Amino acid sequence: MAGARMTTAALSDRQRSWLRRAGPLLLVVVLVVVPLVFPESVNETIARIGVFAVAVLGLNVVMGYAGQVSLGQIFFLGLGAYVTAYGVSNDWNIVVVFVLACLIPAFVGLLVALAAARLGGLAIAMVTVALPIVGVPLAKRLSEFTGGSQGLSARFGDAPEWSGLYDDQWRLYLVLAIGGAVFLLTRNLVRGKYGRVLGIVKKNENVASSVGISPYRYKVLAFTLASLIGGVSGFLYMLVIQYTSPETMSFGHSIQLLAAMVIGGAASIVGSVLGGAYYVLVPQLTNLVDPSLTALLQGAVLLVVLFVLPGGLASLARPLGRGRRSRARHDPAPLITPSATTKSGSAADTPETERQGHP
Amino acid sequence: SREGGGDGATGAAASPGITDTTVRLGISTPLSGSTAGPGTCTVAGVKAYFGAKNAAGGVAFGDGKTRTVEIEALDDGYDPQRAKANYDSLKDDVFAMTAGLGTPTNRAWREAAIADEVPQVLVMTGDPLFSDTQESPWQLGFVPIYQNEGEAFGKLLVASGAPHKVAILSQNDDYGAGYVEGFKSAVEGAANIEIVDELTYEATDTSVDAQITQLSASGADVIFNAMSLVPLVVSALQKAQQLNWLPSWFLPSNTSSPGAVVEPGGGAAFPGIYSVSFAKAPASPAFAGDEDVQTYLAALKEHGDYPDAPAFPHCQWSWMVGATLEQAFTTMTEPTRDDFMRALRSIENFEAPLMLPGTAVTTTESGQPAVPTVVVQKYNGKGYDTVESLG
Amino acid sequence: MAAELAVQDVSLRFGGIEVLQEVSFTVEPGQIFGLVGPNGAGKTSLFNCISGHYRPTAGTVRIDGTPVQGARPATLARHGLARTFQHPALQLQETVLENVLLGAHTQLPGGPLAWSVRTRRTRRAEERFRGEALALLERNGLAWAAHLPADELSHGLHKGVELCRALLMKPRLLLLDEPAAGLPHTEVENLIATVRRLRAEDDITVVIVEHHMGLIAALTDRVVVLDHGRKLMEGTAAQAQSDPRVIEAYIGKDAADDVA
Amino acid sequence: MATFIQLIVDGLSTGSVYAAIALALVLVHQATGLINFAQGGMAVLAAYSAWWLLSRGVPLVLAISASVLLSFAFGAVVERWLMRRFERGDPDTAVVVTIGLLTLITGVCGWLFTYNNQQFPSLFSLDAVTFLGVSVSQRSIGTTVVIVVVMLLLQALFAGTKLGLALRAVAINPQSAAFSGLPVERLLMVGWGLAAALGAIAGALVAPQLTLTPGMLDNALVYALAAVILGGLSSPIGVVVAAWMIGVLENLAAVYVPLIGYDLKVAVPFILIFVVLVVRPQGLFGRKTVVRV
Amino acid sequence: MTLLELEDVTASYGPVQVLDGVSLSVPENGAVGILGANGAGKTTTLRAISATVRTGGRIVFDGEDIRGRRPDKVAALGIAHVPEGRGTFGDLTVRENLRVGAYLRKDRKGIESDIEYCLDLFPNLQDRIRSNASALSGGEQQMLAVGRAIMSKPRLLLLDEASLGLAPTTAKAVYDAIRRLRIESGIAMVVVEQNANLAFTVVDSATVLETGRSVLTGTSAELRGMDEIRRAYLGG
Ligand SMILES: Nc1ncnc2c1ncn2[C@@H]1O[C@H](COP(=O)(O)OP(=O)(O)OP(=O)(O)O)[C@@H](O)[C@H]1O
Ligand SMILES: Nc1ncnc2c1ncn2[C@@H]1O[C@H](COP(=O)(O)OP(=O)(O)OP(=O)(O)O)[C@@H](O)[C@H]1O
Ligand SMILES: [Mg+2]
Ligand SMILES: [Mg+2]
Repeated sequence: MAGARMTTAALSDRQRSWLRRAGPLLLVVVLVVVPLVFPESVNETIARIGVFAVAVLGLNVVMGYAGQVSLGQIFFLGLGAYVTAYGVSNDWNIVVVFVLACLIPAFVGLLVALAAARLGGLAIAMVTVALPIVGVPLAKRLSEFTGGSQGLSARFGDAPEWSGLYDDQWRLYLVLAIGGAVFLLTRNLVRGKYGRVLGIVKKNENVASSVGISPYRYKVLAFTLASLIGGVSGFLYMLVIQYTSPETMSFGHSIQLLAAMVIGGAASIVGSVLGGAYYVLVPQLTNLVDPSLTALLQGAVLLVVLFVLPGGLASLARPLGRGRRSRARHDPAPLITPSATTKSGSAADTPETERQGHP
Repeated sequence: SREGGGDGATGAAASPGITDTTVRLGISTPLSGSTAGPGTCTVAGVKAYFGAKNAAGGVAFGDGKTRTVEIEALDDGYDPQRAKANYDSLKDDVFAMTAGLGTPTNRAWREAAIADEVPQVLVMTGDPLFSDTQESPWQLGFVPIYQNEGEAFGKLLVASGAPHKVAILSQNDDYGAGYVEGFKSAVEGAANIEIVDELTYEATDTSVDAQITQLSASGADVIFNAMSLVPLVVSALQKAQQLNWLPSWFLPSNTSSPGAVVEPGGGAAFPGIYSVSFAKAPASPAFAGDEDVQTYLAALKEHGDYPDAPAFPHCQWSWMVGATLEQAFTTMTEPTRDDFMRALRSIENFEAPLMLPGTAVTTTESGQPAVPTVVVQKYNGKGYDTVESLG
Repeated sequence: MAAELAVQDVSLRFGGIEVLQEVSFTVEPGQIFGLVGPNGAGKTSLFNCISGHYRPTAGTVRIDGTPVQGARPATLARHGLARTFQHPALQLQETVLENVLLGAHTQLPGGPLAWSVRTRRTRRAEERFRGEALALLERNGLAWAAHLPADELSHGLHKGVELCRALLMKPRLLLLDEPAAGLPHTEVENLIATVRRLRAEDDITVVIVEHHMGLIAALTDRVVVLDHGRKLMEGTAAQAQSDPRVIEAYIGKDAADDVA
Repeated sequence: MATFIQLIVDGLSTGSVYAAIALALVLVHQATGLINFAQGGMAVLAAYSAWWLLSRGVPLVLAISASVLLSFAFGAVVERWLMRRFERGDPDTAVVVTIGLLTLITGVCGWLFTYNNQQFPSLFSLDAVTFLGVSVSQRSIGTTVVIVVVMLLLQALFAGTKLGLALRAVAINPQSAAFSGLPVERLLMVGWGLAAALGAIAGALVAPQLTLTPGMLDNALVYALAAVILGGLSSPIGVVVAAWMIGVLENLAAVYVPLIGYDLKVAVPFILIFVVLVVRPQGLFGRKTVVRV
Repeated sequence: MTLLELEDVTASYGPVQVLDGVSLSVPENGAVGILGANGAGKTTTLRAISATVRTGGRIVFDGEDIRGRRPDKVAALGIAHVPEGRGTFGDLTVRENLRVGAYLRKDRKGIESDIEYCLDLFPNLQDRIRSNASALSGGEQQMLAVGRAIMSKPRLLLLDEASLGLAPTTAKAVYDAIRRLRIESGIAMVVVEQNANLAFTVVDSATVLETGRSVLTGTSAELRGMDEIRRAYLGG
């Protein structure tokens, strides 16, 4: 049986390495082609998905991976959007605007985290709830920066002449480039060292600290990163929607982001994309079915999806991986009868064949 | 938009959304969430109006063709982002966007509409920006800008000559601010008016008891109450009675419905409940026999799939929007968005159905929405009567 | 180089409960030290005071002379203190290997940025420690389980995984809380061998809490017996096992007779 | 001075609205260990069912009682056919499911009863009782009294009774509970049922004030959550006190702290939470949970 | 007559089958031990009986096949399972934990007196009666788990390493108590125990599991006699 196990392992290894090489290439090609082939409205939808995929990704970092319930993510999107709108309308250099749209939310996030991370579980949730809830009236009060409840419009990112592209194509490229970069970096981060750190901070702080991880520090880190990514999504929001107002960061949207994250799949990179798609497409879908039943349909869809896939849409991919893995088996030295091992051998193989049946 | 100029520019060639037999109109408005009530009305009215027209064969356009009018209404849940999405998905197959409720949700795609040269007209926001022809060539607001409503009541107050102490409670957004601004501009420098206290509340608050308590202490005999949320207005009226503070009360046009607000609030207890309006209130016995109202209510049931009695004035307003659009259609000589805007902007003193005497649709003056004027009304225990003076 | 641990008059109370009362002892560098005593005597709590998970209400804990009571556990871990838990705490969904790799955290170079761009350095380090982790698992007879999710391992094996996690930290001071609990006799003997090898090969100080007197006797140079938070006696395992107070409070008179 | 006291009284009656929902949240949390965002939605549904019965001419008290019973059944059904699937899994998922449930219920109410405001008669008259310059409506008094009673009942349930103990045990460790022969699944259903019934009472209490709409309790829910966290998840008394604190301090801050004012008064509960929980992580009255190493 | 009968029971976690044919028979008032290496399937066997793992084969208790019933229904038949590791209710006090154990009992007085019984069986618990179970030491929690099982006055007691983390004296006390329970209240039991010496003080027969199946069954005397058993489990 040992032999059998090795071959299956080797096989899946080969497949994996093949995917590892071909996968990204394929993805890049697709991303390059997509904006060129689709009509304007589709491109705009994809761009919008990109915006919220990034927002969900941020939420995933702090909540999915680090396990700190955050109901405030939309606030950082809003903040990023406001910073962008303000910068653009005072025509600052766009690169500067982008950097600020990342750093200012990150900094605010850091401050909040320094305080919030002292609290545990649900308390953090409540402190983060405060962000959108206080953020909306605050935005109204700071009307000289935010345009009050009438909001700010800012149009930028039109296609430059040389590109020969339509605006929507150009913007989509920008979204894909920036969003793609954020996704790639985050993906790398949540593997290896920091993935393990966030995982253990989520599950067991005592163990974390016993191996030299300061839970507080990494909670703050996760929260700050989430805010930064939120800021990026805010920048993209402004690029695509070109308007922001206090309603942008209303509490309800924060809740919907949370739902989108779980629907897509918590602690999953692919899940973040799926979550973004969910956030954008479901309202459009319900509008197709019956605009007057939005809430009813949205609720139904959410419940059905989770009922079928409690692990979120991303789990569609996962079980295959798990099911296929052949089960290594502990063969202790024969204590009683030598025959025991041979028995155990067959014993381990039976489920093997079984498993082929239902992966 | 990829069309860049938009094919409206090329003249005779028909714009998207219009054929020789049909024209499609788009609406993005809140049909879910906290503003779903009025939002639903903004659709029901237009639907009812053109539903009835279509049933009667359609609308006769200025170019001699008769077209049926199709309405494509989408829900934006008062979310700017979704409003923009709705616009994006509609702009290429509707002739014009109209009747949508909400300031941020309309602002979210205003610039895009200008860039794409898509009409965004007769929208339900008192935000002056939409009535500024320079800033917003492709826009036109319908309802009086908030300032006008506040101003009208202010004028009345000043005219009364008697000294008044005024307390102000307004919603903390452009809506409340607009009302207050208008009111203040009217009472500016008037000797007999003193504003003794001014407070705000958030649209998300569950109660304004504290505000009313604080204002009651100000000894005001008039409260200028710019609130857009029915429940809060009701509880405000009730609270004031409990504190037995009984000032004359001003309510905005969209939260003064006799049935939904004043009666439950026990409005009869106050010396006077004033509001501004330009539409006949179906609930008011004064108009019980009015055949405008009759046809309207019938159509609302039959074509607007809105069975109950309209709970928000927005239903009446969007009915008028329908009428105003028709008015524009009849003078439209080319099936283009440009010509439509021209036609729409050249309406004068059009007395749309349900309009109160003394009000009319006039689209020719810049800086003003389609309905520039309102009349002040006083609650009479069942409905409202127009009044020239206080008391 | 192995650490010296000095516990001095450490007391700990929770509300009314006196968990530890003026406990003192010193563990020489390189010693294998036993900590025994009845249930609720305060052994694990004492571990927690040393590893920084609890803050003693009084007294000092010194590692190589520097007082560490009240220091954060993470800090101590970075200074070469490793421990296992009485109730193994693993990432049940993660593979055994990932669990063990947690032990490498402090030795992995590079900050978030470096890891998100996957610099050569970080990839190299990750590879290297994977190798080390696998080697450790091999040594402890768990290589076969390296790629299984931890929740597919039986309870008794979790102890082994935790030990590997602690060892990957390359500690100078290692605290083991009941490492033999739930192991059958043969496995206990393997464990004894492992710890002996540990002491022989890498120079390290080990403190063991254990109820398995066989293991204590076989491994420890010295033992402290705790009872109701107080130090009952200190000496060699043999002395402890023959000390009437210890037999009375802990081992039980006829414990020997049971062993058939 | 009169104003000051009046503001406090107003705060208390607003706080009672939050408390009503908060109690239901506590009940569910004690019985299933999760936060039920749909709690408010279920209360609204109950209120609508009572309202519907009223419109069919059923007397108020009967209508409310009926809605309470219906809600109990509804809660149990929701647990059995929906939440059951998520109880063992990731709590975040379960919470999101309750969010979905909230959305669904809101949608259904909007669909069946429209988004218009419906008047809901009160058990208590609106007439104000006035003493030393402070006036408070009988409705607020009545509401508060009912809430205090419910609070004491809950406290008793969890502190003293076998059922309360069983509910908590199941929430803490379903498997061991099963090993001790506790009918885990039935208890979970009972827990949800009770919470829903309690929610129905809450709905009937606050509907007259907020006027019935599908989203009636959306804003109150946030305050209720705040009260729950502030008061301590395990303590009915705690959350009610917390809710009152929030209501009162909010008003006072709005009036007497210019920097805050009416627009930012919503920040008060959160500031409160932060200050309190840094000192007492378990909340004002919460039982401290030890996490052993 | 036999109280519990396992006829080649199989069990699996998800796709992973870990028991392939375990047979076992516990007479009324009898005590059977299960020995085996880590991962042999001892815990799973007990889980199979208390219906907390997917199973195949026949599990007959008191004449009826109970396989596939819900855990609480099985417990209601009088089968008490002391699970491996922490089986306590962390946020309940020691006393509350014990009361939960007695959930199925109606006799108030009996319950109170049994609580007292548990408390002087485990003096540690007496001292900590008011504190949350989660605060207890490992051993104290183990005591509490055993205590809770005793509180339910079961007909069949499933002990999964009841001595885990117990000091020698305490472990012995527990097993003495269990032996007494057998004699006084005629409780039957299945005992999983790494400390075989201890196990053999109560069980009259035992079965040895290896990689998910019984490879050897015999009376205590026989087994104690075998060198392999000595070598592997008794350290003799
Ligand atoms: N949740 C699970 N998923 C998959 N396999 C499991 C799971 N739990 C246990 N196993 C496997 O089932 C087999 C038997 O486990 P079990 O816990 O019954 O062993 P055990 O005899 O109790 O060992 P120990 O003495 O360590 O408690 C082991 O090989 C283990 O790997
Ligand atoms: N965080 C805490 N809160 C309250 N009491 C505690 C806490 N930690 C430990 N105790 C108490 O301190 C005493 C000692 O606990 P500790 O875990 O140190 O015992 P131990 O010697 O490890 O026992 P065992 O051999 O059973 O593990 C116990 O009575 C326990 O209840
Ligand atoms: Mg211990
Ligand atoms: Mg086991």
